[in-house]
Amino acid sequence: MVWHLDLVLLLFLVATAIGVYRTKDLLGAAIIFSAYSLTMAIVWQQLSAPDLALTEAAVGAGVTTVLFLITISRTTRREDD
Amino acid sequence: MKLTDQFPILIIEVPLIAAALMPIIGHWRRKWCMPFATLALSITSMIGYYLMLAVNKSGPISYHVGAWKPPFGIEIYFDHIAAFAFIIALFGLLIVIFSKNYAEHDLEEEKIPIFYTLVMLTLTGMIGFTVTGDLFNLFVFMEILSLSGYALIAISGQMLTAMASFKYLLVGAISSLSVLFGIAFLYSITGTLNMHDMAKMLEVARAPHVASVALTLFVLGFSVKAALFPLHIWLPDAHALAPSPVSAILSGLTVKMGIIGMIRIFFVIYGVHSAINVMPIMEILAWMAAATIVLGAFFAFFQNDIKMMLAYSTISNIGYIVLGLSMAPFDKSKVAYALVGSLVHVFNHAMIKVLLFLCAGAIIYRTGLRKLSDLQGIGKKMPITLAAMSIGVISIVGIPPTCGFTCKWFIALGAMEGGKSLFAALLLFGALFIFAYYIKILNTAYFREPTEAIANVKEVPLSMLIPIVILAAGCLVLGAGTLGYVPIKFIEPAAMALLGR
Amino acid sequence: MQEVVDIRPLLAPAISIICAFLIFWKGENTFLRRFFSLSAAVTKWIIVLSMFPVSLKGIIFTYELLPFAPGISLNLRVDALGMFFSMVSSTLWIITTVYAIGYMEGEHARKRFFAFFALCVSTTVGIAYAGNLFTLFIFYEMLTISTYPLVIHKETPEAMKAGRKYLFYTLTGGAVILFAIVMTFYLAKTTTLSQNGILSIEHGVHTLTLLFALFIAGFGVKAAIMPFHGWLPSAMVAPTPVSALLHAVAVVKAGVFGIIRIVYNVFGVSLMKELGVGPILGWVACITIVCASIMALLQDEFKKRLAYSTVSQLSYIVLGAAILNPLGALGAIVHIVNQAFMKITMFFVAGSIARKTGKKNISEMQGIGYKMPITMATFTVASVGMMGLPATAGFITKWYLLNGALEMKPPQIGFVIVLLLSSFLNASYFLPIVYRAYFVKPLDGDIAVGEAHWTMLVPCIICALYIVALGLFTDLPFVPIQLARVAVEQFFR
Amino acid sequence: MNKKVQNYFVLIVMLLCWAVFLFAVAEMPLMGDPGNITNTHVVPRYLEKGVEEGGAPNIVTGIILNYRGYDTSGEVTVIFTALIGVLAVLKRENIKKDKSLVEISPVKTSVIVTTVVKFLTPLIILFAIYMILHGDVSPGGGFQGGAITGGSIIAFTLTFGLLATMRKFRLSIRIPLESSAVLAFIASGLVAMFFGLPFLTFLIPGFGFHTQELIRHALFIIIEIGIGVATGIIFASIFAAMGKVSKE
Amino acid sequence: MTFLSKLGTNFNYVISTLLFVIGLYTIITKPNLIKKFMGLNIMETSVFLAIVSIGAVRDGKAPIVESATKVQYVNPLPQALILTGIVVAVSTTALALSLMIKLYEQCGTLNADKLKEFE
Repeated sequence: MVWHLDLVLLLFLVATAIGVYRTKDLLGAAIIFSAYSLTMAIVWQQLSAPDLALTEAAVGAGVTTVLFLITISRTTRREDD
Repeated sequence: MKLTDQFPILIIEVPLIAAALMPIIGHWRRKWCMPFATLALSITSMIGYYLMLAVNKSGPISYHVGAWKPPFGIEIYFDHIAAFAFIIALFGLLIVIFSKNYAEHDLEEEKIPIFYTLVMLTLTGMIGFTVTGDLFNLFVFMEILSLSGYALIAISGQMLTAMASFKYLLVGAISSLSVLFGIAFLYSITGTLNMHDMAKMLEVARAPHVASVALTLFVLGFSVKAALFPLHIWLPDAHALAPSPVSAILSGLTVKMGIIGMIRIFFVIYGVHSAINVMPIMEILAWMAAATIVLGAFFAFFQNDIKMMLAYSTISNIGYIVLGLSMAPFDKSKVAYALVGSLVHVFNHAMIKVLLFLCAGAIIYRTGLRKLSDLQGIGKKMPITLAAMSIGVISIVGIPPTCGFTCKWFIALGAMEGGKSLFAALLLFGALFIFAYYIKILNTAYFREPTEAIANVKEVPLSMLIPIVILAAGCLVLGAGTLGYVPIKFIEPAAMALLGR
Repeated sequence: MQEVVDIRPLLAPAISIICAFLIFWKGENTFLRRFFSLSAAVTKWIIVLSMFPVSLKGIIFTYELLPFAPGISLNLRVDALGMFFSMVSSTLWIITTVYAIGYMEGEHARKRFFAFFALCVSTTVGIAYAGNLFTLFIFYEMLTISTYPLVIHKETPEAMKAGRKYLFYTLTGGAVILFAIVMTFYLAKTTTLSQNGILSIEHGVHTLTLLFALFIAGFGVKAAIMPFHGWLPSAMVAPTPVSALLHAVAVVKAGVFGIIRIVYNVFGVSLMKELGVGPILGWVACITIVCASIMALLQDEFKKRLAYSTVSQLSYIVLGAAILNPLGALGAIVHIVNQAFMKITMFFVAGSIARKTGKKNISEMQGIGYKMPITMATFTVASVGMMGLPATAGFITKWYLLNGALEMKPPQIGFVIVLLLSSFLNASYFLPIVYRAYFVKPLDGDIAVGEAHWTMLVPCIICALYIVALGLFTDLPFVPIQLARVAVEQFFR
Repeated sequence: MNKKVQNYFVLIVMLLCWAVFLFAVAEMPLMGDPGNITNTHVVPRYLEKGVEEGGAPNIVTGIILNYRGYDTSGEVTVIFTALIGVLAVLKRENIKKDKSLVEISPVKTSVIVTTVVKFLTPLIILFAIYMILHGDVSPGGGFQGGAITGGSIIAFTLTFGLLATMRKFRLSIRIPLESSAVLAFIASGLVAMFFGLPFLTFLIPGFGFHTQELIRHALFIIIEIGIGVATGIIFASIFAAMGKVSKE
Repeated sequence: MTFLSKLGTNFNYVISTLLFVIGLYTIITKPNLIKKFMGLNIMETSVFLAIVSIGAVRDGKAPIVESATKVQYVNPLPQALILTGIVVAVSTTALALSLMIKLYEQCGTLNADKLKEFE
């Protein structure tokens, strides 16, 4: 049943979100964040919104993550400075 | 349909076209940017003027983009409140004229077209925000004006500007999100996005909790944009560190968008007929506004930096406006003094604050100094600018016969009417406090001997003087006389319409 | 009663404003400056004078000026009282200008000084001619603003401090007044002054009492009713013509004038009687009279002493207004002009002495009478007037006030006692100066006569003569007291 | 320690907010219920008439371009604003003065990567073009395609560096392309205005039925291409501006 | 229908509000600006999730009409809105990140507490 899969995915979303919060290494956080976005894309696919799934995959997981990465490489990896 | 029927959309599109073409023009001919922007904005303000007259003559204009009847398409609803678009265009024009010398003087060569593009974009966003009749469209335009605003603050690239801009961005983004979430909640119970349709559906919707939470989210979001007291932290830095023309835009016009958003939410969507009683949140707003007035004035008192002072006075004036809004009477028996007053003050404060920031900009442009203590005797060096500034000061304090007085009179009257004499007193004494710190400006400007730091300062060039003088004249002329009636006469039907009478 | 629309009420203030701008424009040139000031002063005086006989017939001039917002507009209206006040101020303006021209020789920023001087007087006339509370308020605030540069004219830290104090007091008062006006407008739906009050008892006794208190507090600041008198003595740092203007003509008189307006034109006699706030106001005035006189005794600086005497004298007027019967009112109104002339003489004298000998304290003034006999003579006349001895202006006031107090039912013996006591106190703080001036040899022993410059001497003489004239000829057709009688008739119809 | 306490306090406040939200949530119409007002009030028209009115089997595309086309024009304005903002904060990259991170990074890009990217980029761009042109019948559209294009360009830059990539688009071409989306929208809106119709009307009367369809489709394509190209270039430019490192 | 069972049905909203709150918590408590922005992105996506869930219909097909046969589609309008929303989100992020780069060039740190010292 689709709705149960959804349930798992949603809980995974929460897990990744908390992971983003707890990770000290910004690079890791960025990666986790892209995982979060991808999960979100799947959730939207499950909610039968393919356009959004595509967009989120391309933008959320793709471009946003790349932007985060490049910012981190331009500035710093460690969270405390 | 005739061309004049297309005006409601053209007033948004003309500056947008200008913004889109600006980088291209700027890439070929740097010199043409400013004339081009001026041209576009003058066309826009003519359109706005026409629309304003039309609205005044024959009521609100509804324009259906793509010929889709609302709620299926997007409606542009040009009512009396939307007439503020004309003000935005007009003042934008003045500010662009002013910033010619600034841009050549302070910005590096390649940022000039970017500067004008951003100015056009933010004006577009504001105009769209003001005139749109669709809630989600409102959100989109809010994003346009906010993003360009953030960028404009940091454009000079000086130390700390990036920080101020970032602070603003973070808070602003959260506020936009809360607005979006509010839209989501409302959509879920009304199934539409058109404001008027939404108001209709909201009356039949059976979900008080959802509606109240949505209302709270809206109020939070827009209070951040309007810098109401607990949420004003971002404002002083942003408005003080931005380049002066930008501060004029932000402080005179952008902040008003929060107010206009609140007006739309309170009176158009929730409205007088709605099942949700907005009165309690009005009470809270009234107290927040009171705190804003007092604290804004209080902090401004201890500033030495002119622009900081002006920024804080913006906060306290926003307090006036919101106070007036929050005391709008919902029962038919009463006259809507307070509402009229605050609506007029939206316009008046825009004029005064743009004037003041442009004057500050002129001073900084000539002297490079912004500390009050360094500017002793500047009045003897830059007589016209300082005369204009004094007019602005007198009007923002609300001493008759300048335009600042009328709104205070009305808001105080409204407070009396609402049986909140305390607020009336607070308002009047707040004005007093404001004067207490503005008198410092006048003192240093006129009653001190010029220091050698500004020994050879000249009056600013003509392109800066013209806007200043025009605005100063406006402050005087619109304060009294038959012209003084004009804003009130214009706004009264708007207030009546908002209260559903 | 009969009302005529006439442009002259507008012209009178306009003249001085124009003059002010002319001075701003071409003020560096000494001759032009003097020419502008004097010609404007005279023109204005003539205009006012031309209205005098008409308004003596009880006719009221009105002139509708700019409307502001719905319900509030700027309109001018000259009844006998306003006429009276404008007469005083415009007459004294000429004298003060002449004096100032002499006094300000070699001062800095004379352009600014004379410009704001003119502005200040025009606003005073505006207050006199205000047709509604709103107009009154506007001119009242403009007066505050335009006086500020005069007060801080010296630009010394002390002057700045005094200026800040002045602004703080007066602007706070202004805010209170504005609040009260808003309240009035909300209650009565109008602010137009009418001959017997615009408020009525059904607005509720408590509200009205509060309103009255607010108004008195507001105007009391400029009228220097205790405890709102603090700004007055410290504003003494201003140049003498300014303090003369402040104390005798413009500012403080604006305050008491406002109070009279409130009592008679906003509340009206009948309502005041119903509220029963008259005696309370009267007692406040009495306290001020006595306390200020005692304070004056303790001062050694000449101008300070004069300042406190002003505070006490002003309260005579308030007291007269509070007595609420024709005689009291007459006394109050007449005292506006009397006190103006007496006090201005004293300040002129103080200024001349300071300019001539540089002495500011009374203790240094031994034998000043030998040096400047005429000046001190005029001072003597003025102080006699202050004591209220017969054949001087002061006597008239006292006479009417006493009768008024006795005619009250029940007769307020307290007021009578206070009045008598105060004239005793006046004597006790003015006579020592006179004594010291004539009967004590100067320390340095030189008794060479050296009067001040004629521009400063002549005004003193004129004023002194006028004081006597006011005291003697009370029944001639064209003396101010007749106008005062008309005003009183208008109030007590 | 103090900070910890603060954080706990914030946490509690947040949980309270969540509780408040939950109250609203419990009152919201049941999720997935076809009878919800959201599914009965406005939307049915989109679903029933969407194909012939909106002119796209993919209703979402129909809404984006046609019913609520104005939102989309605002959206492209937003991303244009973002680009200009980025350029205002960090200047545009300068081929002579700046390098990209790859060029200064100590690690040498391996041959495998370069080959794969060389091989893949055209395919990705092809896919993007397909998506752009096919947006009205299948998922995807101008924006997604543009994002993918941008991604591919970014990948190319990451591999071969700023110099190699940006020489491929000269500034005088890039700048017009960046604002092409906004301009495309305005242009197609002005077409309607020219015929005296409201802004962004696509079905222009006065022609035969098929001509109308054709014009509408043409306008759609123009807009889609505009959005796609602009989005791609804008992402590339933002990336270039952020990823540049000045030589000194 | 009881509180909890309604929450069970509206589980997506529950999660999305939770994510909203988590994002806000990240923004408030984390000193690092990049982290703050990840939090902001989480907030944004959570709002989008809520809006899409509003449009969801049980076993509804994606709103792409192949045939004239009557089938139950999901609500396309929220999807159209969210498409705009995502663009807005990425634009905000890009601007914010470029500001951070500028900030780091000027101040050498991205820690809000340390940045306070520069004011």
